[in-house]
Amino acid sequence: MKGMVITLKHLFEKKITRQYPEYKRPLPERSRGLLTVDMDRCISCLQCMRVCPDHCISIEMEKRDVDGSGKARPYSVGFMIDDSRCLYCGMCVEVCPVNCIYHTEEYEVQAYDRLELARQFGERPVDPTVDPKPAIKKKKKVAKKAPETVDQRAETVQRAVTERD
Amino acid sequence: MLRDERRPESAALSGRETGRLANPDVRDEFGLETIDMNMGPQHPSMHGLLRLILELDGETIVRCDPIMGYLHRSKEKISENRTYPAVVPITDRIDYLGNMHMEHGYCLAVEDLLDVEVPPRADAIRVLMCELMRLASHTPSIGFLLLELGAFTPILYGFRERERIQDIFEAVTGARMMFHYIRIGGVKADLPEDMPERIWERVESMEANIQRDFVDLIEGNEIFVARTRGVGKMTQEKAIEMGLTGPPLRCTGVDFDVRRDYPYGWYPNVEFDVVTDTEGDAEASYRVRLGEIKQSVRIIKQVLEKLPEGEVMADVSRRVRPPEGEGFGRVESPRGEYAVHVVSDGSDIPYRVHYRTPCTVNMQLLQEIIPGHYLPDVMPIMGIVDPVSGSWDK
Amino acid sequence: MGVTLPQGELEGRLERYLEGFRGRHGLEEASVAGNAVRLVVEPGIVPAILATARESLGIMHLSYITVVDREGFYELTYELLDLRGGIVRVKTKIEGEEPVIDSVTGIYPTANWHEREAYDMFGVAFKGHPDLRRLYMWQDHFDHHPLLKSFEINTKRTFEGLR
Amino acid sequence: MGALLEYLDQEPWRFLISFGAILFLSLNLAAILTLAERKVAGYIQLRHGPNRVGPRGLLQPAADMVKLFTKENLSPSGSDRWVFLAAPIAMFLPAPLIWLVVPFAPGVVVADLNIALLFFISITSIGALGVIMAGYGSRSNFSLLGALRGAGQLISYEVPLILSLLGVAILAGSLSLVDVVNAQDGGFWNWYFLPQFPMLIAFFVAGIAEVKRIPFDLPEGESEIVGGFMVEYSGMTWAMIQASEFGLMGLMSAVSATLFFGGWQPPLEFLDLGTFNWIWLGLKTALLMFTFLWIRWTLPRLRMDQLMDFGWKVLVPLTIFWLFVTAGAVLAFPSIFG
Repeated sequence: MKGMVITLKHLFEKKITRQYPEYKRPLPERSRGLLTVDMDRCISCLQCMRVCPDHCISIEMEKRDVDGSGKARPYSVGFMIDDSRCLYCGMCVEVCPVNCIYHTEEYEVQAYDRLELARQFGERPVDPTVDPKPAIKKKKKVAKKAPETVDQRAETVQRAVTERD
Repeated sequence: MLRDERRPESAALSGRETGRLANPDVRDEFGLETIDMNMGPQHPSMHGLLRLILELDGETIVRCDPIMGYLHRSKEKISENRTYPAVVPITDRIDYLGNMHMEHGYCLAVEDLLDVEVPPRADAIRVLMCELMRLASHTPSIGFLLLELGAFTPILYGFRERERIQDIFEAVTGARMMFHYIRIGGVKADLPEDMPERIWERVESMEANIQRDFVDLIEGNEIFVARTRGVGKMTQEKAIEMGLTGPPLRCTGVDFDVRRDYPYGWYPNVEFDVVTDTEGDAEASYRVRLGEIKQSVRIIKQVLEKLPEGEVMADVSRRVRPPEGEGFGRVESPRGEYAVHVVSDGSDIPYRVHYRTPCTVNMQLLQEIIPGHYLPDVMPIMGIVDPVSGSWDK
Repeated sequence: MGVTLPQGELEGRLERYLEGFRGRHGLEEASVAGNAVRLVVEPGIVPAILATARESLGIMHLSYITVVDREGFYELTYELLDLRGGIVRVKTKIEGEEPVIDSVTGIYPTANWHEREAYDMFGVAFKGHPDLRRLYMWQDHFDHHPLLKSFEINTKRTFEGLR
Repeated sequence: MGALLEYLDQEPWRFLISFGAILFLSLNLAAILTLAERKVAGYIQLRHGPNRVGPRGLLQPAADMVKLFTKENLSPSGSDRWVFLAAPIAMFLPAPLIWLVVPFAPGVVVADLNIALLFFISITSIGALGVIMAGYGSRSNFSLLGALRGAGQLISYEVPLILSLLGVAILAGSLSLVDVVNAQDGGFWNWYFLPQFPMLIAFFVAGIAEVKRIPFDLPEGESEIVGGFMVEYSGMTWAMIQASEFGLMGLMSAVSATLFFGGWQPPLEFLDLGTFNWIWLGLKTALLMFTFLWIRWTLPRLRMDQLMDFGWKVLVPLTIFWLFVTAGAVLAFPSIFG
């Protein structure tokens, strides 16, 4: 019966639930929401593409002389983040040297079609259905035959490249 | 030839003398037999996707055969295709109610491989976060035990406590559940300034809430006692034989706790006592979990009092490339002993990662203990194990 | 009623375990590292080793069985804990395509599901196992063992039906 | 206009109109109770109940009704269609029927049966029949288990229900509810809940069991057999079963209010409101309904064997013992107990 008294006390207590659509909780500053890219600062070093565990960032890089300094520097023409695969692990944000990719406070990520979730940032849209295998330069450290997984990965890279051209 | 003998036939339960009836002598002359019932994958109190093929003789269960694999994402295969740091977000998703412990276990294994020395402040923060995770995992699990007995209210009080701790996690790590905070060699970032006071006050208020909402609401309740006392009773030998660890083992009286017997991280310079009980039934597991909440609060306070200074990340290169060999990590997660065995072949992709998740082993309890109980007793016995489907399915 | 756990100081215990094993069976290699005793044995005498560990040395807990698919052979590791800080790792190698080894469910009943998982993932058959079925994968029409290196995952992204 | 009213006062029309009003009353009571349950559950669990539909959620029952009307009610292939469809009707039947004998205000009662209590008991057992028909009709493992449990529970809890009524019948000297309420006039000190307190407890607990609510929730134990006998129902048929559960709950609290808390009798003499006394009946019933909801959201569920033990080994002896006590008291001091 002791329990009954407690539930009665709770009946008259102030409610603690937040009415979500009307009241949106202010997120703490470290919270990892949707990713955005600040395109003009991007030096197209493809680091984020390499480190992303889910291969959801895919960049099409071109050598282009942007600011007339005569030297053609890498410039990312197409930049796509595929939110249907993104894990919000934050590794790309940590690895970016000029930290032009960062988290926003936005967390309502939904769309009727999975392809809509692939957001484009550069001039040219990048096809989200191709797995952007990052070009990992594999140093054959181990003299003995490299384990199968590495071959398997190299072979799928060939397949991806042929598929894309 | 050997190949065929090894391949048993399909799901029809192979080669097992099935004790057909509870007391065959009485029932046989009436020609009654048991009903095969499917407590199927989609069932409100199965803690996730689990299918129990139950053979019922009236209300008593004659035989129970858990079928798992509905949430099997094969974390081990995924871990074999990612670089070492990229596997950490994967381990988060194994036991999604004890994420911090999963990360901690994997990072300990890789650090054992790299034999890198984690700075003391990182160790202290890791233990602080793991104990907060234990609180955030035990409060709803007590709520689940009661939800399955039919009391719908305590689970919401449990989740109110968990919500408050998740706010702390979000402020420190950036995410509410999938933290990706513990990294190989340390911790992603230091605690924000006001965090120690905030944690202290939150933990203080939690003890009072737990006392009022759980202990008073449930302790003397006759129906709760009637439904859980003596249900799923285990002796110590039986528990050890089944390889149980964590609260299910400690509720039978065996005081094994990885934090004390295989010390890791900051635990040596924090004292706490291992909560054990003697009964070995559902009510004992409730008491053990309640005791562990109090112990975790005690540990958190000790860590907060003497939080060491210093940086939080050892100098580990971004491209972790451990030497060839094996690394072992063992952690006490809220559900039991969680061990990670990493085998590396020198490249920056792990060659083989084996996760020993506590729920995979604790689920054998269902196969051994359930026969002989009533149908509604399946719930409190599941409450002893308090499994998480991501953890038993890996 | 209670379970007695091996007492005594850690190093002393590890030495005692080492002597206990060396006395009974020929071991390829045995060493003590940190808090772990490493044994490398032939597959045939694994049940005997585990039996001595359980009965005479009182090591009660089998933590897990890891199977590693090296080229041409499988490497099994049995991790035994004595719940008081000591670890015994028994390693064996099984050659050939059809890995078969005796089951230890008789000695450590907890090995039941570990072996079922090893069978499901690697195809390692355990003779004498009471109920060797697949643990995770669906029972019939699936003749592969997913964790083998030869089982290739395809990373092609399927978007049919969405176009 | 007056002539029309007299004409309508004759027997066939009077009964039809009042039965329509009672049907309207019990259906709306069931609808409002669904909202009340969700609101009380929310407030106990520190959250607001439904507050999206209508001001503070008041139109929620209307929204539920529209949803349930438009939902397709399918029946499992192997099921026996007629038994499957007849079950919700059989379960809903007792609720409006018993309202006929409950007196609302002095002289205002649909049918003043002089064996009202006997009528009440016999009609509630139809509900038990409905549960078995529902479970058997839908031909699935879970519902069969629910039906067997339901049968066991409902029938075995009718015994304490009946025994606890007899105490009141002895004191009031008649089986008709109107006489029971008249015998309890004067202040609340001569209501029957004071001399018959254990009987009130037994009646209330057996009432909870009859209405299949927690802690006697076994026929419909969600966490074990997922909705028990109503697992195969959806749409209007499910709505009828829900309406029957809430209608019976409202009815049980109304009957216990009339029996033990003096029906429409005002608690104090000067509070008498003449023909508006039904407000007191409403207040008392609302209070008892709240305790139904309050118990539902606090206590866990009993197991089948514990449920039967509690019924037979605790309630029945208690009621029989208290029956002898009241009978003895009436014989020993005829003056006090009239």
